[in-house]
Amino acid sequence: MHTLEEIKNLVEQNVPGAVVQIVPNANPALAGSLLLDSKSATDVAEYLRDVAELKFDLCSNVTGIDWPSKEVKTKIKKLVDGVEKEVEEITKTPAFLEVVYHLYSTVLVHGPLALRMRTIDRAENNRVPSLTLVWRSCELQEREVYDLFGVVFEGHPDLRRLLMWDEFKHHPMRKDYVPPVDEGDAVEVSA
Amino acid sequence: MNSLDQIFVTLKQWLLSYVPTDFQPVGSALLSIVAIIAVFGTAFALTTILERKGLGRIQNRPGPNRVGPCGFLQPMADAVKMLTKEDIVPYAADKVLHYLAPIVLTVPIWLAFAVLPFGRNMSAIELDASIVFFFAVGSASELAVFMAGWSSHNKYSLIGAMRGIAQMISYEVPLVLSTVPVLMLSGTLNLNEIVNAQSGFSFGVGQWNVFTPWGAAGFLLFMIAATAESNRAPFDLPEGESEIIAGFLTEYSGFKYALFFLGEYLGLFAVTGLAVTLFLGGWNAPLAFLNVVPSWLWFFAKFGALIAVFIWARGTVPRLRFDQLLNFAWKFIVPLTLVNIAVAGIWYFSSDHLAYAVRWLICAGIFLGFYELLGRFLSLKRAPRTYRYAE
Amino acid sequence: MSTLRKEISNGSFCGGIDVDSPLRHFSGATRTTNTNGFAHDLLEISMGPHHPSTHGVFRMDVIVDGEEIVQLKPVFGYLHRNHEKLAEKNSYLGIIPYTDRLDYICSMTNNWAYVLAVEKLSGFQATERAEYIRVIVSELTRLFNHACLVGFLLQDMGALGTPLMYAFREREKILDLFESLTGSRMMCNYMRFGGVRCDLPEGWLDEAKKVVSDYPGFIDQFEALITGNEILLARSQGVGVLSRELAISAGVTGPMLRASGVNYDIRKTDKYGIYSRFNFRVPLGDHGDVFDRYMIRVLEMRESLKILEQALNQIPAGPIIDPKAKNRGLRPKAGEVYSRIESPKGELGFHIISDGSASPYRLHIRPPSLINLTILEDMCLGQTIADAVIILGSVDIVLGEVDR
Amino acid sequence: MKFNFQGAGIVRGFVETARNFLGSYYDPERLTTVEYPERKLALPENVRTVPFLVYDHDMSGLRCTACKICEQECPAACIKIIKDTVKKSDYLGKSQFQPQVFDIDIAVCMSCGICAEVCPFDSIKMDQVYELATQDRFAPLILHKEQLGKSNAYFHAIHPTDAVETDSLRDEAKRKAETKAAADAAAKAAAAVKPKPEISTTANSQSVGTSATANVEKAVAT
Repeated sequence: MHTLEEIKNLVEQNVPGAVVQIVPNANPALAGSLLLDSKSATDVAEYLRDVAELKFDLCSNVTGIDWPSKEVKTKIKKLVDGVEKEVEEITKTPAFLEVVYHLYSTVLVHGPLALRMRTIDRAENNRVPSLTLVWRSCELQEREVYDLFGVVFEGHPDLRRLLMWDEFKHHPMRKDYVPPVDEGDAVEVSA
Repeated sequence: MNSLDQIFVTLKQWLLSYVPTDFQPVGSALLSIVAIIAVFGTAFALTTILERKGLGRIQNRPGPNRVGPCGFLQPMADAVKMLTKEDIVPYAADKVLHYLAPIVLTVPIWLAFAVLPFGRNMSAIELDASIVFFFAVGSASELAVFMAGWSSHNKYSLIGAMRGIAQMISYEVPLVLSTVPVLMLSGTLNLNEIVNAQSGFSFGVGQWNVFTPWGAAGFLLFMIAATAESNRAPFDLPEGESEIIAGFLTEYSGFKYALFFLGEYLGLFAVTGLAVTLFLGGWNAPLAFLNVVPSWLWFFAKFGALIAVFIWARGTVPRLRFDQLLNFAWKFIVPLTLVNIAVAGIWYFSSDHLAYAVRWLICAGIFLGFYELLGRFLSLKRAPRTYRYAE
Repeated sequence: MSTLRKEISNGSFCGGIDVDSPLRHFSGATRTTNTNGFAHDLLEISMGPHHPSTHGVFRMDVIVDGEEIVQLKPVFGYLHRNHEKLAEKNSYLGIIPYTDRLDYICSMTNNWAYVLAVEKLSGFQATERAEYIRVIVSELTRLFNHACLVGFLLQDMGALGTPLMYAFREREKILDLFESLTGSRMMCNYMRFGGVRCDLPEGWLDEAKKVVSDYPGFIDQFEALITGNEILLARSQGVGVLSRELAISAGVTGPMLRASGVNYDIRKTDKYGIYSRFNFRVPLGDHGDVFDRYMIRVLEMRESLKILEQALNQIPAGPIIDPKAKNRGLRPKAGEVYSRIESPKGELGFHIISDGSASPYRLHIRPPSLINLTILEDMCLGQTIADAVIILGSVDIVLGEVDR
Repeated sequence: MKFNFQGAGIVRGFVETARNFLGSYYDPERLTTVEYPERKLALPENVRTVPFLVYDHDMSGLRCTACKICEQECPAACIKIIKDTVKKSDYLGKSQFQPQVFDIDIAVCMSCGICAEVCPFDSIKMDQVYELATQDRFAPLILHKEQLGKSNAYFHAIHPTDAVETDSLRDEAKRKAETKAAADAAAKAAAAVKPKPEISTTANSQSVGTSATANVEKAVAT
């Protein structure tokens, strides 16, 4: 199994226009992942699937993740009225939706390699390219991510809701989703 | 012995003696109808419970055993349930046909019992072409199945009806063809005479048709065709509960459903009775010294045994697919019935020239050879499979 | 067939309903022309969600030409509870009983998959004895899952429950073992981070050994009942063929993938737990049809028995749970993990993202049942309704896992 | 490989079902089902259905201290606890709260047993009753403290191993607490020999009392 850096270099050398970033994992349980950009994602995916030394032919898992904007307090040193002081500065992290693909190889028996793709934001720019045409196994899983997170997969042949019904308006796995209160079933536990 | 054997005949004559002469034909018919309905109605109730118990035992469970002693009142409970259930007719159904279908199924089936000889001198009517009559009334069930499926206005019902009609028509052919050797060798279309032709004993064993090679083969082919004709597993495609819910019965409930149920079982009883009559010596005893037992008991013993075989098959084999079912009928059963007719001819004409055993072996050999070759030819695509292992 | 399918997906077949057609009142009936040039109608049938052989509340929207399937769209979600959202509100420990209810037939393997993921995330290691217990209960789970599956498959084929009842008879014995071990027959909730919840009761190993030694008898009996049956062969051979390439591309895993001839068993490739210590083989099929899937499961049962015999004889004494492993109030280090095991249905994976708090930031389950359904339509096209039912049966789905 | 004629597989199937049919009459191993309401199978010791609360002697000896750990940990959130306003002395002589309200909605409970697992006071345990059907789906399925409370003897009857273990642990803790209390009392007596004049006696005894409980708590913790 190649390291992430090796895979990154391989991809960048062989796929024209590929922009790949390594996203480290804070936990030693799993190596980091490769962040693909929307333009070259399908090319990179095809390369990873087909190239003889990698042969990631099994896309095992597709996960959607919601990263709403969070307020992060950082302490920085600043000159206030000529005196250096520690000041808390509140910065907002960018809000986006993320899709993670876990790849394995049945031929070379290695893996997992995690690929990530991120949308620009959580509202209108919620598009990423679909990898269904590269790995068929993404078909239902991308539909699920679309359904539960609202990520629109461009190029998906059949992008419909999977688990929720078609008329459902929201995306229930988003962190800011508020489930409706079913008044008919509300029962007071204590008597 | 004779009195016990003829007890029902005597009883009927005794009852008729109180009827004015002019009304005696009508009275005789009514008495026969009452007797048949009573006997086979009871047989229906008994079969349902015994079938469920038998299937249960095959599947290692006790079966219904709660209602009455050992569960034998279960049919009563079922009947009460069926009769008190709401009769639901789909809104868009063709109501007239929906109503008529169970009747069309059940009524003609009763007619078929009229020609079956249940014992010595015990057939309701004496018809010279009784077997033709039997098949004629038996074919009415196709119509009923289609009426039910069509009128229900349900896609599953429709598919079930289409399957049913294709299946029943296909299996009508081998059903009739497999009886041809019997008719050839006994030289009559009269069921009573066919039974009489099997009444002799050789070496103390009854001369039943099933003990001849063509008879044994014909019996098996007839049984297979009869299973399909009565929509029993493994040929229960029109109902195919795992595929099309309940087929043409999907939209039936309550009493109408019970009537369908009754009709199907009566159809089964009728063909089983015919199988007993044609191949198993009818009401004749199997061994000469067993002649003391009343003839009608023999008939019902054989009848019960055959019903048990149907139940056994239902508990054992999976269902065929529709195209396979038709292929099986037209490519396998029908050719074999034709071969069987030829075998019967050989049997008939070799009787003067060859010893019994030699004749038997030749005829059986011809049939089994065809059976094996045809079977192999049809399953050529199916090579035996082996499986690899990875360490 | 392919042109017709294209027409349907383009929607050009719609609207051609003939008013004179006797089928006009069937809303789904649509008119088309077959290869012989005869005009006839297509019928849209909704199989499910309450159909006898969809194994739960699963629906297939089928368009049939006669009995031949020209389009099949699976419809999911009737059993959707959003388990993943529930997990975000629960503690790491509190998620374990929910995993029981994913694939509610095989709670033990679900437990293991989840517990293994959390152990990787927080750096725990199960004790030696616990590892053996995990292998034993998981292989027992595999045994009865496969037995039930072939039973259900034959039930779908119309064998009126006889094979199913025999399978259930054996399953009962294993469930009794689970009951005396964990207190529950199906919802075991047995594994914990760093080990298992409670030790084997007295005499349990002997009972397990007895069940394992009796099991081959059951498989033999089952095979005598049905494997050589000509009707089964005719029904299942060449039906629902799944090619090797499509199987890999579609992410099909488990016995289904191996029936298509791909040597990929996570017990062998990932060597999770202590599977590398056991001597067993991976059966592979060559045709990828329903019969191969049936046979692979039967053969896998025999291999599982080998693992069980070894594990039951080698199991060491010792603690069942690592005292350093924290269960209540666990806050794993931030980061993500993807961990998977070979569940009886296929690859069961858990993708957990921890933000260092007491409940996961995101927990995603990779359900083998759902992903194995991706190619359901591909396998069913051109087959009949009766085939669709057994193809679905051979996929081995549990709706608790499909819809989560 | 034995010779297979056409239809041999079907014939073998028939033989197998016939064997099972006959076998079900003489081999009780084959008939796995039991006639349920008349005959009930003995439950293994580990069987768990819904939780119950253990008390010693009577309801006032309820072991539960309303610490709410189970309420917190319950994955299905089906436990509701309201603390009583007054403390009572528990078996260690330590004063503890008891629950005023302890409700479990067994319609929601999924019998996972996590409450019993996390309970530090051996108070909540898993019951083995399984005939829990009611005619109403709300109120009768919410079990209150009175229905939940069951005696230690009952606990012994259904989970003997666990109960014996629990009792020995509790006895141990009690013994420790008693020796500790005795030691404290001795220390107190020793201290009382040289009373400090500036502290009033009532205040003194109170403060000693609290320190004794604090010591007992420590003893339990260690």
